[in-house]
Amino acid sequence: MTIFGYKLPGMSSLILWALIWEIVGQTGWTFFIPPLSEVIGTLIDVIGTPAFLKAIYETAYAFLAGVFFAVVIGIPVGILIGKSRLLDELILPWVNIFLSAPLTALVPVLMVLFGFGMKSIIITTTLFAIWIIILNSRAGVKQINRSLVDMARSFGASPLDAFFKIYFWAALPEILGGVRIGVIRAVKGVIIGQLLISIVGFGALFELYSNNFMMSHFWAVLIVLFALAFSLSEFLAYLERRVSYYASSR
Amino acid sequence: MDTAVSVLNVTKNYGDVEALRDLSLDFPRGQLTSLLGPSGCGKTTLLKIIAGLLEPTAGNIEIDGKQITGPGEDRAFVFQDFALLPWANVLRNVSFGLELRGVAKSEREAIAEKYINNVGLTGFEKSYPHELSGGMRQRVGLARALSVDSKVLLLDEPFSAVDEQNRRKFQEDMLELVRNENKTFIFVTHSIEEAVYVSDQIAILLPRPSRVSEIIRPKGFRSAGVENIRRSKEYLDIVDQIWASLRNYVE
Amino acid sequence: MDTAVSVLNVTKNYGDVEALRDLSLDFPRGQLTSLLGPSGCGKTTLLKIIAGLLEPTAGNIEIDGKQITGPGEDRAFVFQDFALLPWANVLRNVSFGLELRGVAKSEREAIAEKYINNVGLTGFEKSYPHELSGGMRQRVGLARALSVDSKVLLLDEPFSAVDEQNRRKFQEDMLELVRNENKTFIFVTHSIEEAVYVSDQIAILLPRPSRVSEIIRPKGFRSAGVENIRRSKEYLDIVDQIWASLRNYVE
Amino acid sequence: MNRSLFLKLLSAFIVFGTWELAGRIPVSYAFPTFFESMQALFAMTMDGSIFVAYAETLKPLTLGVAISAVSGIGLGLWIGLSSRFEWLFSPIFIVMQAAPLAALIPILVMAYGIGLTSKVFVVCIMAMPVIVLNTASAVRNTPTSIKDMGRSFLATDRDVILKIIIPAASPVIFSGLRLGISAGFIGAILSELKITPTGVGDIITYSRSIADYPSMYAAIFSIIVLAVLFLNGLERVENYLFEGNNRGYVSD
Amino acid sequence: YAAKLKIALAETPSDELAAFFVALDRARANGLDYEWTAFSDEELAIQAVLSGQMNIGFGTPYSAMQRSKAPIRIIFQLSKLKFFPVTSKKYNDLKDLDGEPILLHSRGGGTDSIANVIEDKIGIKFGKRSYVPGSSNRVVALVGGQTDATIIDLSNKNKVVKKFPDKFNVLPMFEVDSSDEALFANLDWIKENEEQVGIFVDALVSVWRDMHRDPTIISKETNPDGPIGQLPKEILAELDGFYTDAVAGGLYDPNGGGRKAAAADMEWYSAAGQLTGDPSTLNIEDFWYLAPLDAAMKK
Ligand SMILES: Nc1ncnc2c1ncn2[C@@H]1O[C@H](COP(=O)(O)OP(=O)(O)OP(=O)(O)O)[C@@H](O)[C@H]1O
Ligand SMILES: Nc1ncnc2c1ncn2[C@@H]1O[C@H](COP(=O)(O)OP(=O)(O)OP(=O)(O)O)[C@@H](O)[C@H]1O
Ligand SMILES: [Mg+2]
Ligand SMILES: [Mg+2]
Repeated sequence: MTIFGYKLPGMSSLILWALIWEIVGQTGWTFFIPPLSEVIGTLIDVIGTPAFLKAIYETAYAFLAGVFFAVVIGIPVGILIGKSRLLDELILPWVNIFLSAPLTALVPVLMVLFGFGMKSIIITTTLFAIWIIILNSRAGVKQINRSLVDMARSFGASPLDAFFKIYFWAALPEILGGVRIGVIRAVKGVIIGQLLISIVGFGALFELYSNNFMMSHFWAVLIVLFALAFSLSEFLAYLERRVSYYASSR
Repeated sequence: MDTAVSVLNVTKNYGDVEALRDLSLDFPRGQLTSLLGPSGCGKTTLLKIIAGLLEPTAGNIEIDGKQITGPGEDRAFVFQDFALLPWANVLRNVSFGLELRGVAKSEREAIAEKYINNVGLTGFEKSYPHELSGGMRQRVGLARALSVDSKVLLLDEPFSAVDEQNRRKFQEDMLELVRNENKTFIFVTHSIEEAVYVSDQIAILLPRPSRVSEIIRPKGFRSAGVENIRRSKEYLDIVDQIWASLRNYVE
Repeated sequence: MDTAVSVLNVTKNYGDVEALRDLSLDFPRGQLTSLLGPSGCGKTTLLKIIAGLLEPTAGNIEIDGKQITGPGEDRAFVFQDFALLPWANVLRNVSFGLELRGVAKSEREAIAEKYINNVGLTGFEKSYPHELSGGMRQRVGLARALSVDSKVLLLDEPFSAVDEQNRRKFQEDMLELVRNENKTFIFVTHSIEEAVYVSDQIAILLPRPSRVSEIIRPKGFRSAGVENIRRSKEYLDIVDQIWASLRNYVE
Repeated sequence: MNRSLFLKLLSAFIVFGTWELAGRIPVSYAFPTFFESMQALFAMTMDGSIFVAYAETLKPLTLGVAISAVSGIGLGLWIGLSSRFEWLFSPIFIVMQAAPLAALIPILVMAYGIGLTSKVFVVCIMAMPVIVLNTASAVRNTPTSIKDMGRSFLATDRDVILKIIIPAASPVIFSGLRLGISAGFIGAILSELKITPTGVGDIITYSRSIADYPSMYAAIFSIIVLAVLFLNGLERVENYLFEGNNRGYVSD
Repeated sequence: YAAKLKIALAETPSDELAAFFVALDRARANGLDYEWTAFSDEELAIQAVLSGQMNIGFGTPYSAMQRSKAPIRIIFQLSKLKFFPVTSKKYNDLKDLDGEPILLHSRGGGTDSIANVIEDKIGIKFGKRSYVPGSSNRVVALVGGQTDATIIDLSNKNKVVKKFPDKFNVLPMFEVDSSDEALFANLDWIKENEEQVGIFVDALVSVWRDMHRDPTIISKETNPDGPIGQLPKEILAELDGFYTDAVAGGLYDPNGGGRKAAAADMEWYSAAGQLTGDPSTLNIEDFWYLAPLDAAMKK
């Protein structure tokens, strides 16, 4: 957005929201929402503690691994089911099922299959992020301009060439949109995994703080989490803008 | 006569729509054959079948006597709707055919550069398709097909959006390729004049379901030169003759 | 003379690319004006500016003496790239202009039906754009523009993909609209012959940055009838004259 | 029998077969076989308890999903169209999307109590962000050439949105909608697990606490079936509304 | 040879688990090698032990023992079902709750059975029961005015009393001996690892006994680098207070529960609907494995 001809950076509206938060907190409307300044103070206090650093490490590790798998599996699967009727008919119903399965319900099965460690948490994270990536890639591929596919084939593109040079790029705006949303969901996924499976990392902190009504600690962790989500989402939004030049002229 | 491409009893249905019915046609090597026919009669369909992009419902295609099973290096296609990669600039688009054939980057860009120059787009190498005019886009597609140097060229209304000046240049270039490099052209156009001027053989197609109704082999006009041909009586006669027969079939 | 549309000192830059520079041109009411110029010279740009789709960098457009501020009911556009709605069938696409003007469904479909028939697409009302051939798509775009019955029609290479037979029919239809309904046509084509045959006035544009280099008012050919005109000496002379001047400017 | 149905049945057979086998090994005492679960489901159907439960669960679910779908698409359009609005509101949805809902439930309970309102809120928080964000990015990618066409035929802003942008964006909007709605299902269950166990959530918690795993799996199974049926219905709607957008598969 | 003992907690380490971790530290000193994983609830911990991924779990898996026929046995009672009816100022006594709505954890859960027993003993009938899982969530509902009566655990009761000293009443409750949290394990595994189980139960009994003598030993013995020592200082500051209250309130049985607890459990969980069959006919040996506890008590 531009104000008086000056272009405001993307997330600068957060300052506005932070201000509202501070005001609400100061009014003491509810003890659940302490003023932002207090939260920041707490954050500065706790951020260097070993417990906090360990939680960040555990969370970041599970998150990054989960997103990695969601992306490298989700995009190819989405593209493949978008272009092939057979695969779509085979896989889409299951995508729908996993999509709508309450993950809490899958947790016991996951635990049985993968144990309680990092592995299950990573898988939960992946399960949160992957479906939107698959569905968006599929949607992107389904509206591909057929002439491009024909063109690539007529110039002798191998299936791999077609995949990387045509389908991927043609669907890229949708894929990036999907990855962006998937990544944000993964943030939630990693926390839910840490709450549902074994209580470690940020999940453990949330549980601890909210059980003990330590609201400013609670919000401090949330802020760190949101910062993570925002910076990733902004980075991906930047990539999206990089492809917007052709997104609307496909 | 040496046949480069033969279409043997090809039928093509799209669901209920019968586009081609039992169509057979030979394309002699080193010659230019034009396909003339009403809009929607199945010219693009036929070209795509020859290119190996569509499966015919019945019949088959032979190239050098061998039945085709799909697209091949021996054929290059110029698409009616250009089919440019919107995310790639002109240079990448033109060199894309070579890229798919595994030509090294520096080499394929040098070749692409040459063809970009040929179609008059020097200076636009870094532009993206959405920054080009219709005719410029069409020329990008043309340059891409020419750059892969295939033996058979399938051109689907390749000059429809370019100006007269460019069109004449491309016609000459095309004729030169036929003459000097023994390439086989299969050329779709709606301009009877153009067909008469450039073709060794003109196949007139019936409206859907399409078959070949007539094959005409105009000759001797090229030597006269573009400038004068329009005033030549034989030329005008043959144009009128084709026009008459096209109109007949349509009505 | 009564001027329907005037272009006053219009300049248009796309970033660094200067497409139009200080271009002025009048379009007389109830006449057909053709724009002829090399590919990429800015014809589409000019049409879009007249249509109110693009803002000129400088200068302005007047219609009936009033400066325009955006698109209006008085103008209808045929797009070079057809611009069909891929999710809508032919009937919906053709009636889309009327739909946007709030015409009731049964009425607009009746009108659309008529124009679909006019452009020879009867039987394809329920087909989607991706099931049509290139020329058929173009005709859908044509029917859509005709159906809204605007006073000024902006046609960007409207016949480039249709066959000779249809092209001649559309030319006659267009001339009839000029004659009987006093419509004003602004017509982009690359065919000098076509321009000479249908136009009251031909504006020849220079290559980018574009200005009008010459205005030619061919006359008297229409009465002779399409069949004979191609053999008329005056016709051929004027075509040659335009060709010569186009070629001059390009080189 | 048509091919598509056959494939569906085949893949269902494989998956349920694997389930049955896994239950028989058994992989865990807490993992019932497919048939046991189906028996439990049958029993619940016969005594009607499942219908009573769904009558309860569907209230927040349908309400929340309806609110999210309508206002989610509306907000998404707005965000996609106006950079000012995007600047102001897209952070909210990113926050909502990333917020660990389970941890926030106390706040909801505090603000909206333990009744229907907070459950509807949970469903909305789950369902809305993905609908909003997907719609917004789809709107930004609408082809310029047909937007121009619309404008030249005098489309009002409303026309452009309803007749050009929405249909053009519909594949991506619908994929967001699908995801949002299924997230809504999860939200409904989550709210019944975390706020107050009623309806299907109650069957799940209760049978879990008495270690009646077949009933627990039966309840979960039923909600998944419902969600899948609903999503298939949604796909039908999409294909019906925007038939021409379905250009089939490249593989055909 | 002794593999690492894998313990499944049913909640995150917090003040209530401090004593347990002190016992773990003592056991380690005696050569027990262990690791722990925190699960979000008891059911998950039970499932983890059932499927053999964890050795020892937290919770009261009576219905799982009866239904799944898995050879699971309880070896130690960690804490008793100490729950507190907390209400707004509207009510002063359990009798006042006759016909009144009440907020509980979940259908068939611990607080639900407490409500059943209250009804039995006091001779009242609660009105509509609604459910909100999690004591802290019920506190929120109470504070937020969503309910006037609920039943919560000791730690949350203390927080309510401290934060809102005169807004709520804690109603007097009768004694309950049955278990809230117990340690359980697979019988086959116990038999294979008698020695480890022995060390562990010994340590627990010793801490539980010491704690009864002096509740502050918990905070003194807490390892500052362990999971409890890492908790925020606000929580650590409460440890002494919490354990003093807990010991005074009889939350912990210095004898590890044993037969008395087992008998109470049979009674209680039958009443709560988690066990089927007449409580007097149920065989304690099918639910408890008492050998390690008996051995420890002799020391
Ligand atoms: N969006 C754009 N961004 C940058 N440059 C553009 C854009 N649109 C057009 N141009 C440039 O403006 C010039 C004129 O384009 P325009 O489409 O008006 O040409 P035209 O006369 O219609 O050509 P043609 O006959 O090939 O359709 C071209 O050189 C083109 O590269
Ligand atoms: N994918 C498709 N699905 C259904 N029908 C199709 C499809 N593609 C083409 N057709 C039909 O097949 C017929 C032939 O189409 P084709 O594109 O080959 O015509 P064409 O001769 O190239 O026409 P033009 O000169 O207008 O480009 C048309 O009637 C068209 O409606
Ligand atoms: Mg065609
Ligand atoms: Mg143009």
